[in-house]
Amino acid sequence: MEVRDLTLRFGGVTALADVAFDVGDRQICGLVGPNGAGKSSLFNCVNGYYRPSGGSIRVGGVDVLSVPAHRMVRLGIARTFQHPTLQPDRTVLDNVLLGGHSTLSGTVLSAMLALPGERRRERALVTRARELLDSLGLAGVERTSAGDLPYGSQKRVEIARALLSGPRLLLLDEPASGLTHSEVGEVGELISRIRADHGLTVIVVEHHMGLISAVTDHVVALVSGRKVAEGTAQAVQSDPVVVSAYLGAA
Amino acid sequence: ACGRGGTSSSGSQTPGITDTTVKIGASYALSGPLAANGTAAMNGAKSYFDAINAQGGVKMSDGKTRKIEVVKYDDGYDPARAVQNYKKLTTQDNVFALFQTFGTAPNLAIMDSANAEKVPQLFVHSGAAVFSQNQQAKPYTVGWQPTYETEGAAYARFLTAQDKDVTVAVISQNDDLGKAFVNGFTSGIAGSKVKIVAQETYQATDPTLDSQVTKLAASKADVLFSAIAIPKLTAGALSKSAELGWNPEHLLVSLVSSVDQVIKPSGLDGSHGIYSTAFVKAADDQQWATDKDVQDYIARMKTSAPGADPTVPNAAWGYGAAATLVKALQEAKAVTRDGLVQEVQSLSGAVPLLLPGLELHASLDGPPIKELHVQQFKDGKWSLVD
Amino acid sequence: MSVVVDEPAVRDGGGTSRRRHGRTLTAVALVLVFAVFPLFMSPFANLQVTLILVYAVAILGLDILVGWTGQVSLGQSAFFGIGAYGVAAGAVHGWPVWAGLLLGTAVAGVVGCLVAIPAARLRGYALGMITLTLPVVAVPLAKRMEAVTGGAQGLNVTIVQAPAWTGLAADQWRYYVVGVGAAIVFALAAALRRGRFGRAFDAVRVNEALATAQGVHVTRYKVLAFTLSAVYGGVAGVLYVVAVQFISPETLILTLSISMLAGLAIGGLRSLLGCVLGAAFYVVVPNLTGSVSAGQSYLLYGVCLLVVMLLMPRGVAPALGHAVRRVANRRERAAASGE
Amino acid sequence: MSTLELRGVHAGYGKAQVLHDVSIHVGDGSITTLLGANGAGKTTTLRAISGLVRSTGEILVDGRPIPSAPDAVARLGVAHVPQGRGTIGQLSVEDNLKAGALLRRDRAQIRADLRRLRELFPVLGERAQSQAAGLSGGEQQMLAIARALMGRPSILLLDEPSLGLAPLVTKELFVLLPRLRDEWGLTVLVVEQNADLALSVGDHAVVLESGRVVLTGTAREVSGHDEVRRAYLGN
Amino acid sequence: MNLLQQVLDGLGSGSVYATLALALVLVHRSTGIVNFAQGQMAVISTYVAWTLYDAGVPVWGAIGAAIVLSLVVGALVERFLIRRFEGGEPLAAIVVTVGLLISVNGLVSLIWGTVLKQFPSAFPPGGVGSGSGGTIGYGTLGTIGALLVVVLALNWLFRHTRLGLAFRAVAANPESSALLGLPVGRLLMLGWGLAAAVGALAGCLVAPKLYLAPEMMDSVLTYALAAAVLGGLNSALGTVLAAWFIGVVENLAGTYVSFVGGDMKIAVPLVLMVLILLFKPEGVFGHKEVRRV
Ligand SMILES: Nc1ncnc2c1ncn2[C@@H]1O[C@H](COP(=O)(O)OP(=O)(O)OP(=O)(O)O)[C@@H](O)[C@H]1O
Ligand SMILES: Nc1ncnc2c1ncn2[C@@H]1O[C@H](COP(=O)(O)OP(=O)(O)OP(=O)(O)O)[C@@H](O)[C@H]1O
Ligand SMILES: [Mg+2]
Ligand SMILES: [Mg+2]
Repeated sequence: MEVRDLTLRFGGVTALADVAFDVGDRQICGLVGPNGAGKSSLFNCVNGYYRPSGGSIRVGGVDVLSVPAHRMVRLGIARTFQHPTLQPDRTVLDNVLLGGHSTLSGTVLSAMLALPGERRRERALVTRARELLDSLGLAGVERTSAGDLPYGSQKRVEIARALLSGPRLLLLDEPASGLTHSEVGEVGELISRIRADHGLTVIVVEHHMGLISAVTDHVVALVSGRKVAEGTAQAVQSDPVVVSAYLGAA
Repeated sequence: ACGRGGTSSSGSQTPGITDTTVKIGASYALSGPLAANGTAAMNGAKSYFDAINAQGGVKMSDGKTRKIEVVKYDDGYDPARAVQNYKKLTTQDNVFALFQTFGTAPNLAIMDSANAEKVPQLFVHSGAAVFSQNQQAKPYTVGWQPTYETEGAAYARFLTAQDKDVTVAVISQNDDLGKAFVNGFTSGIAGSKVKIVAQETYQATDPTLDSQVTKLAASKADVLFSAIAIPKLTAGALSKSAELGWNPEHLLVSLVSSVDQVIKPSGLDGSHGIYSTAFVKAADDQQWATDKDVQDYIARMKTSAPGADPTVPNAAWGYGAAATLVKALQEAKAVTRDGLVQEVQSLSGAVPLLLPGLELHASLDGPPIKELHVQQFKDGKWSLVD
Repeated sequence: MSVVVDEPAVRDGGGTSRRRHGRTLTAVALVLVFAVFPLFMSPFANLQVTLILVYAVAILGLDILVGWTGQVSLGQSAFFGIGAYGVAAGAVHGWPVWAGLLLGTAVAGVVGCLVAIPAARLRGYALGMITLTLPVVAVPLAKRMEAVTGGAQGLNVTIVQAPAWTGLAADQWRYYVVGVGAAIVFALAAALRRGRFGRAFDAVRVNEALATAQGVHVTRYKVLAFTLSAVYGGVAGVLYVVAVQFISPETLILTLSISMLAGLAIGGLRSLLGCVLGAAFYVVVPNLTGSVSAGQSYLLYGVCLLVVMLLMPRGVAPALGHAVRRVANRRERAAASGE
Repeated sequence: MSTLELRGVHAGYGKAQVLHDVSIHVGDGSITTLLGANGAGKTTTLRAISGLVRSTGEILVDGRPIPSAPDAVARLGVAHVPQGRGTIGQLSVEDNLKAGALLRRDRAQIRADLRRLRELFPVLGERAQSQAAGLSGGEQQMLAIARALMGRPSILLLDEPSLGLAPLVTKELFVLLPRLRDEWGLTVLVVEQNADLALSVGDHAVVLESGRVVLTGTAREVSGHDEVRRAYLGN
Repeated sequence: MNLLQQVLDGLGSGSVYATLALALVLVHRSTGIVNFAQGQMAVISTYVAWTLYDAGVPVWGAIGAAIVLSLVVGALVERFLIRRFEGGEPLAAIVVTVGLLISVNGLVSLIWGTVLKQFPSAFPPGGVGSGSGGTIGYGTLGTIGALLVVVLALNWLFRHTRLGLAFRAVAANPESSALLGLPVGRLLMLGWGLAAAVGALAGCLVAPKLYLAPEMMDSVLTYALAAAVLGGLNSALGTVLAAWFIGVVENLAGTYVSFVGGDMKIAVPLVLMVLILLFKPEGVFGHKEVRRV
């Protein structure tokens, strides 16, 4: 993925200003920065929810800014949300199945007639969803309403949903927020495992520096919409601008 | 019918008849925007039936005297509900005949079934010509009041008789009723000195007719023919014309000729001429103050439907139609549905409340009442002018 | 806190197999009852059930839009009218019923789609207002287009006569025709709801951004829901003419749209059973209240509506489901402790 | 200043029982940290206190049982910053803050508090007229905390205040808490995963596991506990 | 003259729509619900005023008493009926207001009958202007004046008072507001009460023109809804301007576009409204809501 000169404004607020960086294939890239630095906004640009006023984003050579938002999943871009965004009244399994929406084909008519092909594809999807839930430790709650889960579990359901779409690029927005220390460690392992198992590129926004250090190959730091540092987690964490604007002196 | 063992009432000739009662079914708009009319019609009929029952009932040709029992339902002017009421009345309540079912659309919706199942659908409360012009084909459906065309023609006659150049502005409801009034009127003035110079339509759901009246006022016509079927809209149109300083002679259709409901609210005093037509005696017309029919009517309304307004035309029509039904029941040669329908088709003579000179004249191509008289609103009441 | 109204998409075997067995039995029994019902009931009862099914189809269409996709529509009576006029006008010109069905539903679908394309940009009350325009315009339009619609007098037609070999009365035959028609469209909707479309509609309702991120083209799905809803409205209109043999502008009015919304809320959103129960409320309750008092039937109807809503704010079907599940659970627990 | 006490509290959602016999004492002017794994019932505990979930057992503020309606609890001076989004998205940032102070009448003091909170969270001043829904996750969290403080509560319930906050801001917040406690006489019950920080400023700590209290003590005692070190502190 | 008169007539009917629309906006703004029964509640209030007047109370006294009574009744309706549906499916709340509409309509018919009653105008008869230059009745002028007073009062209430802020907070997020200690229940009741009071005033102002009958407000409701949505559902001034716009456009189209005619004139403002909403989905005076994921 390549980001070039990305600029995004809301009225008077500049959320992103000329941001440029690259993420290599199968890399895990960390994105850090103070609140309001533009991290979530960057995700929103990549997956088409916001339309930046300038710059470009290419994923696997495709200019994603010219692609409508709902096509992103088909391009292999999946994301989780900073604030868990589930369908609260649907079961956990249904929530995850939604992630597989773009992998299914079939017309309204074939769905209405419940043609055999339709049903077979659906069954296959359910099987895969169950496997994912299993691997994320959610097997026990697949029939619980998603809204009844505690915060931390909801974040994992989001990851399962994103994975079911079979992405090549996974955007994780604060996956570890609200987790205990040991749970954060588990999420770290999970991210590494996902990369290994599914062979994907991951960008992760996180304020939890321990996690960033543990899993990322590469970190980009944003402050007020501008890139201020880039490099290994170590390097970025010792960058003076990052320290003064974001981490605070230890 | 399969599995039904012939219990179905269709084809049976004497359902609803016992030695002491005759059961009649009715479906009215008792809710919705036409509730006022439907309720009035119902009350008018009820007051007559109550009086007959108080006298013991109707003596029929088999020598038995029967009380009249009316089963009535609300259809809210929804054809689907009218059809349900029809089915309920004919197959569950097993009524002898339908009476005074209310309004054009509900009656149309049940007309075919009634004729197929040979259920008399008598004296429908609508002036639409479809219910009476072709009784050869639909013998079981019979109208009662003069058709809207007839009424429109009556206004035309009134204007052409003056043999003067008269300009007319017309406003009508955008449905069969409005159209029929206007058609009757237009054919009536054909070739005369009466000319229509402006024409407007409205929807029954319009809150006011200010815009239409303003537009018509620009024509400065001598006469405003208001084929408006809703009392409050007629009242509003009258007062709007006055507010605009346009004072034509007003022709109001009989449906909305109530003094209390229309003329008083409009604030007009009739000094510029307000006309309408009538075929029954108006309860608030002083010349009938000593008329036995009218006195009875007012008294019976007071007993049967206290609080109801006897000056609403629908109530008087309901009363008259009820009287017509009682007359037909009395005179029917056979106490069967067909016997009743046969009698209805040859009915003649007087019924209470009809204006002097008017009588029932049954025929196969029109309702039993075929004429109306023009009346003028003067000194706070109606009086006949022709 | 939240009650799952929908059945879970997938149920696994094991402990629930007894329950599933019971469900199949119930279904078979229900179908049987439905099949023999008209043979033993009065024409009035048959007409009522027929009309319930007619309105149930229209309400189901509304559910696709309101319940599944979360849009509000006050326009369903217009689509109902289009379907009805389609088949009635066709019949007047001597067309067979299926041609009228195709015409009516196709026109309803096209109009629905045309309205939906701009309307999909809106949500909530603004969308409701746009759809409000439909019946308000449709009524005078139907009165004007006399050549097609028969004007204010409407169209009387005689269609769907019982073939002689059946030996059935008209009301019985119409019951079966409408029953089969309704069963088909209900089955189609049920299948649609179970799979990816059902999930996508739900996602659009709950959170458009979420839906988009999962690859759901929100606008397209809204238009789709609107179109389907209109088509169902049209089918219901066709069935209406089969049942009533008459259509006039009085049927298109806004009040019917509102009544259908009420039926939907009463029956319960996102429930097929709810659509039928809502329709039953709309058809049966006025008749009952009318029998209690012709003059006050409207007042009583309104009071019934309020009482049912107060007792079951999420609708009758979810409340029933809740009750059934409680009983079943209790029985299972009793059985388990007995073993 | 106030005390908060839970005695044998049970609470749950429908059939699901979540809290079992929870007893917690939050002393006058203390900062108590509530720790627990994902799903342990921390949020439910706070919701029970502020009346958002029904509970049995006793919940006492200054020794008196709390009323059952959430708004009545709030009027006793209990402010609750919920987990996740606690702002009113349709209102502007400024209106959110003003709404926090709606029950107060001391205008001058309100203005002073507003200034103070804006110093702490400058973005709330910069974006005063923006609709709250447009703020970033962390900015909304700041707004939620600031809004609760605008009510000058005597008891503050914080559900994972650091959620989505940058490390620097989190640190500042935890420096502020003891100061506000002293200046404004706050009593604080805070759920926090950033246990290190929370325990360093807190006086007392309670550990919840599957809806049961498994450990209570002073912050120091609890942070010395092996299990706690492993699960919550990572050393 | 015709043009001017049509415009004046349009303002007159627009004012009728606006009075009801204001009550709708008030409920929406303070509780987030659109109340289909608003018009019907106004009708029953007007009947109460009529009954008092009929018993000899002066017009303004009767209207005042009806307004006060409506305030109380509106609050009670919220407390015992609507309360159960707040925060649930929006459809359920809408349908409950429909049930209320039907019940109140039935109740009015039961108590006062279905025939229409004459409601006295609170303003002198006659008007300004002449038949040739366009006239406008004192009744219409009075209604417009009352409208403006209500608009100013509402604007002041919502923009500049603490109560207004509390209303807005509760409508937007009742749970959050409760955590701030706002007496959510009482605010919701007050919102409904105020709306019912404005509705009562609306009913009494328009009754002399529309004539008092159980269904008096039915036909106005469509227009009022259109005006409220076009005005953005939250802006009192926007609503009144939208209502006038609808009234005037409808009349001009009915008069000067021959295809439209009197029977279809209602279609014109509605179609225009649809077009406007397409370009400004939040309504002309509404402001865009920021959405985030
Ligand atoms: N829809 C929007 N409308 C207005 N402003 C917005 C919108 N979305 C983002 N912003 C602004 O853009 C800036 C960047 O926001 P963004 O959500 O990207 O921050 P972030 O880096 O994710 O912060 P955090 O760590 O707090 O989540 C913020 O100042 C925010 O207020
Ligand atoms: N609305 C609800 N309905 C049913 N169960 C619920 C609901 N909310 C929470 N629960 C259940 O209650 C338990 C405790 O949840 P709670 O939110 O209190 O946990 P928590 O300790 O705050 O977790 P987290 O750290 O993830 O926020 C969980 O098992 C959860 O599934
Ligand atoms: Mg963010
Ligand atoms: Mg929690």
